[in-house]
Amino acid sequence: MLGYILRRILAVIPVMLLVAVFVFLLLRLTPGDPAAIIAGDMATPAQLERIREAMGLNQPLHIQFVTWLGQLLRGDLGVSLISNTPVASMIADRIGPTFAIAILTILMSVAMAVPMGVLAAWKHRSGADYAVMTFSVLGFSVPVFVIGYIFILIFSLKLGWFPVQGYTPISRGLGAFLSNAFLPALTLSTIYIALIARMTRANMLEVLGEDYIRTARAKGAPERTVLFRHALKNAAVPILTVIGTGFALLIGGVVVTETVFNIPGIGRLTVDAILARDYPVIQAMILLTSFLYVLVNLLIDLSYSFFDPRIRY
Amino acid sequence: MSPVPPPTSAMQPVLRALRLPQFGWGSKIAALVLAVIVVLTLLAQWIAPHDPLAMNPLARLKGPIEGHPLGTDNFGRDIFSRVLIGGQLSLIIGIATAVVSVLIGLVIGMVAGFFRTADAIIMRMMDALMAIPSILLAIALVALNGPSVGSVIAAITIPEIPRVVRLVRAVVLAAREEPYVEAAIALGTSMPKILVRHLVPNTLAPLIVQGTYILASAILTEAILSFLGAGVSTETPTWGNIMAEGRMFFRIKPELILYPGLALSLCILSINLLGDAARDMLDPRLKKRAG
Amino acid sequence: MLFKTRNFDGAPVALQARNLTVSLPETPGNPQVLKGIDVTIRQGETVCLVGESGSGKSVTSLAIMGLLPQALKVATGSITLQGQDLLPLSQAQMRQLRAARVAMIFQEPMTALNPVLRVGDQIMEVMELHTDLPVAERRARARAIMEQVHLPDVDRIFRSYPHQLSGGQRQRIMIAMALVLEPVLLIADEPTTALDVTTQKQILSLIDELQQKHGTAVLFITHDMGVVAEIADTVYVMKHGEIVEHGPIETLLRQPRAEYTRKLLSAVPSLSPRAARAVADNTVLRVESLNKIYGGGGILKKLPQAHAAKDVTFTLPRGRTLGIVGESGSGKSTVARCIMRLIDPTSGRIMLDGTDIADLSRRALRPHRQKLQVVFQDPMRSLNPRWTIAESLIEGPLNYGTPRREALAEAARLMGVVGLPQDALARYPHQFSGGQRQRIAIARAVMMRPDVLVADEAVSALDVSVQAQVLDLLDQLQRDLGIAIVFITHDLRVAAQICDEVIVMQRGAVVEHGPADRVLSTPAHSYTRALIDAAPGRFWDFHNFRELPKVNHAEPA
Amino acid sequence: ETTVKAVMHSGLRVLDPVITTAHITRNHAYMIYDVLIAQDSQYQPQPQMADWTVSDDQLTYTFTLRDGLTFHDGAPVTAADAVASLKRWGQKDAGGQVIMDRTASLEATDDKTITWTLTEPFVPMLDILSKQSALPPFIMPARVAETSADEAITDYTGSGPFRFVEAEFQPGLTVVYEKFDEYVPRDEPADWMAGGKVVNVDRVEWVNMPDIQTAVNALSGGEIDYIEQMQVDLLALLEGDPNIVVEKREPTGMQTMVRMNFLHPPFDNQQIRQAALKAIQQEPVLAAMVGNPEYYQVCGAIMGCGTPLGSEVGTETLTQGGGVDEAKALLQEAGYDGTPVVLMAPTDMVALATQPVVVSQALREAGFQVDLQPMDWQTLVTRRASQAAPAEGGWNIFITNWMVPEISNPISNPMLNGRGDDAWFGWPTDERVEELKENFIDAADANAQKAVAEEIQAHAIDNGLLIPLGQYTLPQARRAGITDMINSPVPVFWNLQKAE
Ligand SMILES: Nc1ncnc2c1ncn2[C@@H]1O[C@H](COP(=O)(O)OP(=O)(O)OP(=O)(O)O)[C@@H](O)[C@H]1O
Ligand SMILES: Nc1ncnc2c1ncn2[C@@H]1O[C@H](COP(=O)(O)OP(=O)(O)OP(=O)(O)O)[C@@H](O)[C@H]1O
Ligand SMILES: [Mg+2]
Ligand SMILES: [Mg+2]
Repeated sequence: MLGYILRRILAVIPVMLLVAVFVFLLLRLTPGDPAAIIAGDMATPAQLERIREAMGLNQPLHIQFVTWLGQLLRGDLGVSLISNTPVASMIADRIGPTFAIAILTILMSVAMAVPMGVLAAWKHRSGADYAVMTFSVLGFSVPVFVIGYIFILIFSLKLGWFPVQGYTPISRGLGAFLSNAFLPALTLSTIYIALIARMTRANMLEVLGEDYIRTARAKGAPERTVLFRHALKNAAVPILTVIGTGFALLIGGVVVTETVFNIPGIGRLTVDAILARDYPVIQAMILLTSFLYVLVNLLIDLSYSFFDPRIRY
Repeated sequence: MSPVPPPTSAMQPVLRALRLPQFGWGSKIAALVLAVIVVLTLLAQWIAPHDPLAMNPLARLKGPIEGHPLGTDNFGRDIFSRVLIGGQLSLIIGIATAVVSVLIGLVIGMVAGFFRTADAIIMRMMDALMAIPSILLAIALVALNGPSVGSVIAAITIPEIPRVVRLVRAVVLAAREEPYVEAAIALGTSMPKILVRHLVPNTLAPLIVQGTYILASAILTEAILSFLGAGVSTETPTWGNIMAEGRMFFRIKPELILYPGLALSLCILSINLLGDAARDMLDPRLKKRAG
Repeated sequence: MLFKTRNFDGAPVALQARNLTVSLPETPGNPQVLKGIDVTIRQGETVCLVGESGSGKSVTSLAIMGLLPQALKVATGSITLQGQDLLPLSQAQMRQLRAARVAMIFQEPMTALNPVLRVGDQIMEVMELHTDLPVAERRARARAIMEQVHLPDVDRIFRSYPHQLSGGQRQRIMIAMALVLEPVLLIADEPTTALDVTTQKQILSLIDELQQKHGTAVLFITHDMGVVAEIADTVYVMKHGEIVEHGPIETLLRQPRAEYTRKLLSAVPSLSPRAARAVADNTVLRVESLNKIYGGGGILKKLPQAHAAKDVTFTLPRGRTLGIVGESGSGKSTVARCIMRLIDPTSGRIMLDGTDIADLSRRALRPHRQKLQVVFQDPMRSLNPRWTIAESLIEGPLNYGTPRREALAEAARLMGVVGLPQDALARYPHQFSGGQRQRIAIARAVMMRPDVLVADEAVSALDVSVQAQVLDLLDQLQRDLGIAIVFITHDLRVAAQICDEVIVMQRGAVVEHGPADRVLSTPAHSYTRALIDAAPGRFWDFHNFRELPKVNHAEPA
Repeated sequence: ETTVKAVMHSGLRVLDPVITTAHITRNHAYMIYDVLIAQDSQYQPQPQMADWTVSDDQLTYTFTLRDGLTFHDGAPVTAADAVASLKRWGQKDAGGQVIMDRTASLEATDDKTITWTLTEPFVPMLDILSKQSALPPFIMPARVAETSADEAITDYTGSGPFRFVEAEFQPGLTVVYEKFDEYVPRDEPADWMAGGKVVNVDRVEWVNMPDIQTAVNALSGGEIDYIEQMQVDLLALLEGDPNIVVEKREPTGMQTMVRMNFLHPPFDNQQIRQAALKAIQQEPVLAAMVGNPEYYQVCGAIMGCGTPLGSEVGTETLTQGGGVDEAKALLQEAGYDGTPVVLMAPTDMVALATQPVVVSQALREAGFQVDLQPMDWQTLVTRRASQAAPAEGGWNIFITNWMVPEISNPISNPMLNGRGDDAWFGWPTDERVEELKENFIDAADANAQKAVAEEIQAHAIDNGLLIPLGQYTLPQARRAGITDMINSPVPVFWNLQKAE
């Protein structure tokens, strides 16, 4: 097991390196120039050129890449070209909200989606099944920002249950945190619920057709036991997998919900950085999110053996 | 001799999957809705009462009035016409993304699945590509090429490719162990021929399902790109950029989001439902299963 | 004592099904799967239900358990358990009954246990569901029953997951689970089909032992007449959802009344080997010290190795059949796949018509492929489901340059040879039965005019009657075309029927090699003897409805 | 403790007011820095940190720092600090460069005195030193002002009425200011940037909300106190809410305008530039952009309407329409061959997203082939610096906005630079406009200046140096509990009161 973890972690290195090369090239080949935004509207081309020089943007690409990689390996994410702030501190300031909301989203989604998927599979081709499926397809069909607006309209403006925007860290109390975080998490959940419910249903359907389910029924087990003790645990691995791969989806959604709900998270930071060509920030952010993705999926892979004893490393 | 068993195999799945009578009523409605949307958008040029670009900023954000059944947008353009025509580009983006990513993914996936040497390298690259959050990648790619239709399609396609590759590779890896493939090897069939004639058809069924999801999510992603300011120009309306542009007026003129949103959701809902139906259909285990 | 001759006329009835009809209400035409069957099982009796695949054996058992698939419904009739009518019971009431009074074990021990729960917990769960026993008591009982089914090292196995146990052990767990509450009736649906003969023998005697001990009534479903001969008190023969005949075992085997029963019995291959045919002089295939080691390698971690074939050597002359027998995992398929070069042997030589093909590259191999063809076990999966039969048949010849027209003509001719109608060519695999598909697969191999045909468990998935047809076909082809056959099977009856020579494999090594009649009648190796001993019903000549005239191999001492 | 939460028009990212002309950075600088002299609501220079005297020959300016000026780190503000700051500023600001060109010496003669000697008299000297845009000369500690003018500063010590709370700064998102207790305001009442900067709140937080709707929702919900720029269309949402006040802040507002590229066809041809100008009408552009006519003004003056120098000469078609036929004729005459016009359209800036769409439609109607290329603002600012042909990564047209004070004077108006490659993007070579600007500088008095300005207007319109698209103000919205806000072009947070 330890050996396996080690090997998996080692395998992360080439993937991350590829991501790094990829991101670097992608950005440096992009038109757009951080010098221009720094210089502002009144700058002349000559001034621009001087700023580019000062920022090292005129050096050959491979030199820039090696320099950046070297810094990275020393744990230095660089300094924002635009605001001159260390990237690490920018991320540190803003990762909390994103993280908290992402976790809340996953918790809420799993809590809702798994029972839904189980129900749909159990009552295959029944009204409940169609209802769950329609809901989960709907979750995939409406843009996140529309869902967000609708929730704000209903829950904040009409009913006044939640503030329309903003973020309160969990350190100021769970209630305060939830009052801000609930709606964004709910918004993000819709697509995640759709994904997990669908996956749960598909796998439960499959598992429910297995011989050991027939065995469980032959033992006289009530349906609840059959579904949750016998079937769900067997269906867990692909469900976990989809939670892992859905993580990418979550990041995409976060970018949008952070805009709609004005949450000071890293999603918006990244989009802003891309639009401003703030290379160090973009590079760090994409590397970080990619690394998180890889890490989450690694953890999920490792958790498989908890659910399925056949999987040993 | 037992009676001829029901046709549970995945043979000719494509043709059979597309034969509607085998779908449930949900899928029939979905197919109908989709057909209506497609026909309407195809005929948009003739149905639309106005040029979708003809503007009159002095009569902007009007409710349903004479000649503008759904009212006008913030440039005073006819919302109805824009939604109709917007469907064209949305569908084109969806279809192009689905087709291109499936084709490219198919080729790469086949190579990865069949040639052990290439597999490791290709899959590491795919892993890397997958690890980059697709929406960020798409925004960056659009920023790279400017938000033309082509670059939006490319930006949505590239993150989808690794998913298709994984799928195809998995199917190929499974299928190449099938006895009929081994039989073909024994019959002296060459590798490329086995690939094309025995393995590719196996991937079709899952790819059709995957394709519908890509189609649907591409239309959505385009909308989100527009929302984040990296979409197609408002001069070429899409459901996505109509909504993105209208979002500022969500509370004073919700129609701007409502109608394109409705069209988009109905369309994606139908495509997804058809995709799910296809999945259920094409999965022999689900058909055999009972109880 | 050949058969059980106990009389149960006086025993109380455990289960009775009367005029039981099960239909498919949602299918057009409302077809009936069971057509008014009557079955009576008495306390302590073993009733065997036999019949070809699809005749309704499993549906009968599921109807009794109240576990019919949704598509199926009991239309008429009654099922009573110790006088209690089961059909009107609610689901909850049925649940109370299951495992407590009617228990069931299934064919596939590999899949019938929940892979993610410890087997001890799975046994305890039965008690948890049906009794109020405290945990400690439940655990004690579970251990006790595990000992009764002769599981070794109960402590360890109690905590094991199913995948950590062998097939036989898993089936014992299933039996333990079924019997822990001492049910009135035990239904066993082909509980030993997936097991090796030696394991099968142990399980059969275990069921017998427990039945004696607890007085359980047993409904035993099988299509293996040998097993029936070993264990049955009473036999019911089913065909197309009807009981065509039933009676005490001995009566049924000696004087079958129904035509169908006679047919079923005559199709059971005899265990007495046929005489070897004249030795032809020219060798087509010669295998020398073939070794295959799976696994190993791995960049960061040594992968476990499996030495699946150890120094296998044999020769095969033209027109003869070589049998490879052995238990599951003994390396039979490995040898076959090496010969076919579907996998690369680790070392050794494979001389095909004088050429060593063991190390040839893919390209260099191609001209030789033609001479070497294969038929696999699973007839469904060995034909591309998307191709018409014609396409599948002519694929090979087209590869070697035969014009399409000629290939089609040859395919049409072969359809006649394998006994299928001409129009079969235009159809797809799923439109045929298993036996027909296997004949198509054979025809496809024969299209190539091979010198050697490798048949890996080619008849194992088929019903006895169909099996007989396919074996006949192979025999006929061999006579007509002089093909040499490597025939892989775990069924000694089948091997006895068609092999000239037999090699017996155990854990990758050849333990015995010789003419079939010698190996099967006077086995030299203890492993071979054990195999033969374990073959169920080996005392009976089903074909002629009588005991075998003499047991023509030496009894082990 | 009172905190004002304000949603500003954009996120603060760059903290150095010399390196960028971004308004948000300037606004930030007014919070934490002070200026020597400042403009009042009559556009007149007034003492702020310093009083001044001018020698009779108009060559020597002497500034004397008032008492009690301290930097946030406790050090007193000295004349040396001011000199260093002015020198750094002088390298960057267009007006500053003009002054520096005429500077004989600039030095601290003692701790409190700055002596600035010119080589020739320069009338706009004090106007430029007191101006609000684009780069006002903020006073920083000398050690900070020593930083090269091309490099961003990293020490944010000022002497203004607020302190920058660096620990709570989140670039692009939130900026926090605390009242600087040691700040000594002037005694005069506050008047725009002049007068006493009395701070009545403890803390000011600027938050950036990328979605204006969110901001409106938050204002309604009382989660924020102030929105600097309201989307006019959304005012409807605040109507009838007694807790909210909507008002125009600056009387002059912003100008939006078209810039063409003089280097490449078709706009290297004056007639075609004229055709474009004639093709466009301001009202639809403004209507699409702002909506409610109360908040926009059709205005042909390149130096802004309502400013001393504003003149609308030559812009009837822009303001009243009817130029399309003329435009068609001009195109015909010029032999326009259908070369597509590359119009860069930023999609991610609300204030710049609509104009290109309307303009391109108008140009098409006059017979232009328009290639409207959507892009994000960053791509635009990069691409507009490219002198390449439009087909090779260059451009023909883009549109941008200015604050009227920034362009209200021919010297500071970047559109009026005709020095070819050294001119602003578009690179017109226009000797005539340079000549006119000289005349302007040399003009004896305000009337003479006005006359020259009118000539400049006529010439600039004729040559197509820019196409003004009109003026607009985006109103601000605040909770009614916020009172006594100074109604200046730069939103400032001194003087205001917050009722609890
Ligand atoms: N879920 C179902 N839906 C429809 N038909 C079914 C279903 N299950 C079984 N049948 C039909 O019922 C008949 C009897 O099937 P059953 O499984 O009882 O056969 P069997 O005798 O057990 O065969 P085998 O030896 O292959 O196990 C078959 O014709 C089969 O097609
Ligand atoms: N691809 C493989 N990789 C590793 N080990 C394998 C592989 N295939 C087979 N083995 C191992 O090789 C041994 C022989 O397997 P083989 O399939 O030849 O047995 P068999 O005699 O055909 O068994 P059966 O009767 O079950 O078909 C077994 O222990 C098996 O686990
Ligand atoms: Mg059965
Ligand atoms: Mg095998």
